[in-house]
Amino acid sequence: MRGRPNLYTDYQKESSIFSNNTQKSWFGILVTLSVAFCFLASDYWILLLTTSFLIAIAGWGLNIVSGLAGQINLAHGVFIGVGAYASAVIGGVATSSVIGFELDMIFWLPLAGVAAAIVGLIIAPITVKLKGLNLALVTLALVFIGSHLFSNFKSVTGGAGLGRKVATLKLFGVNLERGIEIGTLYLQKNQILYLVCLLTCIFAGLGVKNLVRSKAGRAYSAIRDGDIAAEALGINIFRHKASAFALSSFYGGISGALFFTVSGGVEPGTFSLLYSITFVAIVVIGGAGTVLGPLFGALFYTLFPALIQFFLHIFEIGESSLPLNLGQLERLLFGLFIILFLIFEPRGLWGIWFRLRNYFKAWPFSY
Amino acid sequence: MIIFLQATVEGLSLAAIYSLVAIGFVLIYKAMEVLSFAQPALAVVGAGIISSLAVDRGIPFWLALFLGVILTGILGLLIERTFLRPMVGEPVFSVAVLTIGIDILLRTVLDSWIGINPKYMGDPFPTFGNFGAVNIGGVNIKYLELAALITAIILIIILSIFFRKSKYGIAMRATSYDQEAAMAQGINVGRIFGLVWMIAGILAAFAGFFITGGFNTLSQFSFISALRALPAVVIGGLDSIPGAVVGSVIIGLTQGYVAYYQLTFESFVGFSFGNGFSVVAPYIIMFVILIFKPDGLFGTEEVERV
Amino acid sequence: MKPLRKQGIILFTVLALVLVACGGAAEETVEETTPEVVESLESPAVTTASTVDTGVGVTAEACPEAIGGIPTGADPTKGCIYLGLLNDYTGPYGPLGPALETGQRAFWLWANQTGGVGDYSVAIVEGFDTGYNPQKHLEGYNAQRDSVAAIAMSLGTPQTLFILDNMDADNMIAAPMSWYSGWSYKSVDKGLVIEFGSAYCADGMNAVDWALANYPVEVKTIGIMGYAGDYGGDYAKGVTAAAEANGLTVAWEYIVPSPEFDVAQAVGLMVTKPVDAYFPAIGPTHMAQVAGGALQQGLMPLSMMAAPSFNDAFVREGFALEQLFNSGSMYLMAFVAPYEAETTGHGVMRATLTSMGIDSANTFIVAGWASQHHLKGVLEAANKGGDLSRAGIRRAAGSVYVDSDGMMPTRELGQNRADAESFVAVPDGTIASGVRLLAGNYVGPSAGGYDWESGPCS
Amino acid sequence: MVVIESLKFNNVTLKFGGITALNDISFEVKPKKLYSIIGPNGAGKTSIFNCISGIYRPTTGTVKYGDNNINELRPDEVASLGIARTFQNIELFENMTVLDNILIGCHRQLNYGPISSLLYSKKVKKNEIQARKNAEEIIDFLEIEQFRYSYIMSLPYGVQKRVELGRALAMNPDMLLLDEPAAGMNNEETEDIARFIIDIHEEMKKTIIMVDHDMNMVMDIAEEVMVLNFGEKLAEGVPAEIVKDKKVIDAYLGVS
Repeated sequence: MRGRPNLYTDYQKESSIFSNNTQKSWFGILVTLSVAFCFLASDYWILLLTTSFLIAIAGWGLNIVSGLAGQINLAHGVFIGVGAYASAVIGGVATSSVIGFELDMIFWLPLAGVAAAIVGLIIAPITVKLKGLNLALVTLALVFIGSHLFSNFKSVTGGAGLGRKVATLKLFGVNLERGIEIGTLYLQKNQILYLVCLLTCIFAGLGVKNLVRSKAGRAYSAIRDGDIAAEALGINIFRHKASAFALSSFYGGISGALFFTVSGGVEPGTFSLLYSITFVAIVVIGGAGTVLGPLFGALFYTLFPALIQFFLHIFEIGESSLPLNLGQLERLLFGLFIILFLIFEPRGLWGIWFRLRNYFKAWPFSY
Repeated sequence: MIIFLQATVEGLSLAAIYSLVAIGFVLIYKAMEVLSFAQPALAVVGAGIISSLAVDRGIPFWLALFLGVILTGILGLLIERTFLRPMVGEPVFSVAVLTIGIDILLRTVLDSWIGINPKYMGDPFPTFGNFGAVNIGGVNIKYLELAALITAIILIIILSIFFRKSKYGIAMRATSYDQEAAMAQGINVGRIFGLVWMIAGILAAFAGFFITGGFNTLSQFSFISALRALPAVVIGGLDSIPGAVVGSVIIGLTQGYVAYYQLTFESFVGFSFGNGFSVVAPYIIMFVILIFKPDGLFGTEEVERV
Repeated sequence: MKPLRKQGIILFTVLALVLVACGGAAEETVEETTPEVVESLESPAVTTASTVDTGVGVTAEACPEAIGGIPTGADPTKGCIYLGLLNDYTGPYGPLGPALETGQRAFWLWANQTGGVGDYSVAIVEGFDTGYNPQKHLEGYNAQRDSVAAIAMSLGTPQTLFILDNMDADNMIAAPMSWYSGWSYKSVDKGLVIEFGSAYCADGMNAVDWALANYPVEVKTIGIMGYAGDYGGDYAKGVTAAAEANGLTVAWEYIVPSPEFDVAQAVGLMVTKPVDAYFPAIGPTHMAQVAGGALQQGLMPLSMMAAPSFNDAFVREGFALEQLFNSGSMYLMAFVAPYEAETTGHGVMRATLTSMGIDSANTFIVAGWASQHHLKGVLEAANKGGDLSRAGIRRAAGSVYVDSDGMMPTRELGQNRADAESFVAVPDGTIASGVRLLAGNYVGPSAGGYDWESGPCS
Repeated sequence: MVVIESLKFNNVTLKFGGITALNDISFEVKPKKLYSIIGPNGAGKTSIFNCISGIYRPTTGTVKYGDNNINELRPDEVASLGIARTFQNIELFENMTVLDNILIGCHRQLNYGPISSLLYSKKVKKNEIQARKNAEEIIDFLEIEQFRYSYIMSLPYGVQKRVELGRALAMNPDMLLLDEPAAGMNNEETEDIARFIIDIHEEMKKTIIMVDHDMNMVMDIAEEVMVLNFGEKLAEGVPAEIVKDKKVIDAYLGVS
């Protein structure tokens, strides 16, 4: 049966995540390599990949509401912030200025997602009434209102310019702040975080895949492609838009909780308009509406600064000879990539990958 | 009372600035159904060009202002030609995100030029008499504010004459009404799109100058002021020019009154809206208005067709 | 079995296998990260030892010849002590950050050329841009903590407070670039912050006292504006205390975090509630906008600026507000005597800068230079005590006499007492540094009568 | 099995601003009938469908399905009563495959929420496989096997029309509203569609309301016909009577 990609022997196979053994083994190899990575790579690369995983989770979240359900959301960063602060309050240490309950990670991680989802549901009655650009603009307002609240809700956020520490890394009652020894194995905090993020990322990814291969995901896509037809097929638009927002926020909240645990602290100024827009751009560059797109986008976003440095090194271009500094160069190229992908490959990196894969599937017989 | 008038003057001058940016938004939206997030970037780029000509190159200010405005208009035209033209017929969301990309592009280049020290416009306003202000019955009106008000009024008048009388203006109105019918009438729609972006660029450059003129200076954060025109447009309705003006007045006055009265009011009611409230107040107003009127105060309602 | 559950089991199995397989490789990291916590901060450190223990950030290899485009002046035959640098290149102090850094690098160039610290030269690593943001500050700290012995500069009060717990766990000491009164008290800084110069709180008191004694116009009503949690709060406390003592009316206090400072609102306050004098403790960009905005409303009250509010560019030709800052209504509290001052330390600094081809008399270069004197004293004490590990350096900082060649008063670190000797200056475009010293080591009646052993002001 | 209901329009008037799209329309469609509405363009045929499926609200009058006042329901609630429809200008989900489109039609029969979707529980799996089987039956019935995995945009018009019919069938409705099922088709395709409609009506025993202006096909297969012109009801009756009706002939000749 191998080599005939669209031939399924039964319906269960067809609807499963990996329709053949080749895909399954590739996934296994990739997971194994990812786990091994944290023992082989330097702290720098571990941090970079950890960040990629978390951005991918947030990207998937945005992809559910924007890519699948077609509802433009420019305020994803606010939901990430809600998750970050929920986890900081539940898992963080109380000080004279901020509250914190120092609970275990098994509480703060899921609750961060739930808190963000609840906020998503609270604003749902407003967001589901609007479509297209008006929705985009309301979410834009949310960004400003959200960051205003973050800045002023001092007992939770510490206040603008001051910030607060986030949740402590404590799992099943074991404090992992200083790393952990399991037998002869010693894991540093950053390695633990890497593995936690990797695991969360895998589950988040599988969740999205599950979504698109079942009822809710199909309903979201239907709303995106034609809301009138979708309604005529018995899809409750209100409920599905709201659930898309809630799921999206849930992902954002989870990502936010872990993201700021990695950086150690969170300051309200982080959740600016640019922050939210970055996620929109990541989803667009990766491939909106696709399962793997946000992961590609996240990897691209975190790795391309390293790539730029690599190229500068290869062509022996000194940083000082550039008209822009590195940070600006990155931003410039980022902007350019958004434009180029939208014009030339609206399906983003996923589109490129898709074509490459099809090419190699048929290799060496080109059509 | 004088303080109230002072706050009103400040608010109206902000309104004038916002309306310049807002009209640009509306023109582009009416013609192409594109929401351009690049408008604030065009405004600060305009200011940057003026500053670089007038201060760095030593060109007389008025000439620099003229050149800056025209060059920004041409920049708008070029952006439409290179980036927007290939996107005709794509979903609105894609185009909106594309303009975010343009915004990042423009501002990155500008930011690298600005650096960390704020830039001056080299305008004559700060050095006029009493540091650039005239006192009318106790109310201080900065020359810069006065200029912004007058410029906005003149430009709005010129634009309305242009739309009513000139060949291109009428063609633009036709295009915004029905693109295909306009094409059938022999109107070069592509040229109209270019023209719209050019006008939007010119308006933005004026706004950019008034935002950064005088002591306000051009810094990497100046664009946030121009971005506040967005709630103005939304409040008025995306496709209504009078709406844009009314929206701008609402936003400008809100900001002016909040800046002057928030602390007094808070100490009166004993409740704090929080720091930086004057900056979010416009967005809160926009949020509330959109809940009740999803198409803004003056926008046309969309009719669904199956 | 559910596919999800099956996958989960596969995943965990793979995870467990890899963990076991890689167990050996990760072992050597253990000793590095096991923290050594100082048992007692009061334990005597300054003894003379023949061998020197070293730790993180101290290498036997020589320092690089240049870092950040400035030569280190390192002796190639000596080892190297690396210092971290948490600077602001893009935030509100972006305009000043590079000048501070130049001063610091120049200081170590001179120190290395004149013998370094024992068998070591000292080099500051590439600066990390914190954008004056606590979160990025912590990220920068985490990026540098494994390669430095101490931190040459941690810019900003809230930022430094934000990383204090981590510094405590790592035994990392830091020279601040902030004059928060808390730095002088172990209850706040855990003996980790090597303060220098007078605290903002003392500056605030001295600013009020000096203005009342020396300003020709009578001051009755005052306003205070500043960055909350930052020097604004500390300065405001000092100003309020002195105002109370002198019976002044505080018409308004506009103390907000730096990212939320709204110029329109600040100017609005000055218009709606005019004052005779105001005490700004904000950043230079906001300072110019507030002063200019007030002036456009026809207001020119006395302004007693906290040091970070001023930038010498304000009095340079071509700046639109040059006349205002030269008008005699603006004064500032300086952290150290300006560039031209006649002390041994200033002389050495001028000579070193000239030899480096730097002819700028920027106040922040002076501040950067001055900030390293006390840190050098601590490193020397640690070296003398035979322990250049971070724990040793921390112990040394607990009790040590430091001297700055006359730039600042000689003092003993580790005492729970803040410095109260301020410098009062007036902007002056005719002087290279842009400021003219009006009073050095000034202690007004309010600061003089204050109980500095009672703890931090805010 | 739900009892199949009849559909009743009681004096329905629909106005947009000054324009009257439907003027005092009343008719009844009995269960399991093949009812057809014809009339020239702009006669208000699609407006009737939009009033049934809840997209438009009648200005006055009521629409009843059995005892339900469906003019007060949202489109998805109408669909839940077992009323499916197709659209005049094909409203398929273009970025999806034929199979996915038909599976979306099965939405109503899948009984689980978004969280189950995310976790893909055992129940979801069972449901999905059942839905897939149903979809395959419809694909079989409409003879579109070779297009199963094709994206909609790549398909010819005639096939798209068939897919849309399939999507409506996937809802397993009691009543099917077909909006110009044969529009834009050649003779052969029209015959195919006619055959499918007859099969659906006779084998699956579904009530069908069909809108079209292809008189020949309507007269061939419809059991009852209503003729509309400019929002007014011109005539109603069996096809044989309608073709002889003078008003109808006038209206049709007058327009076309």
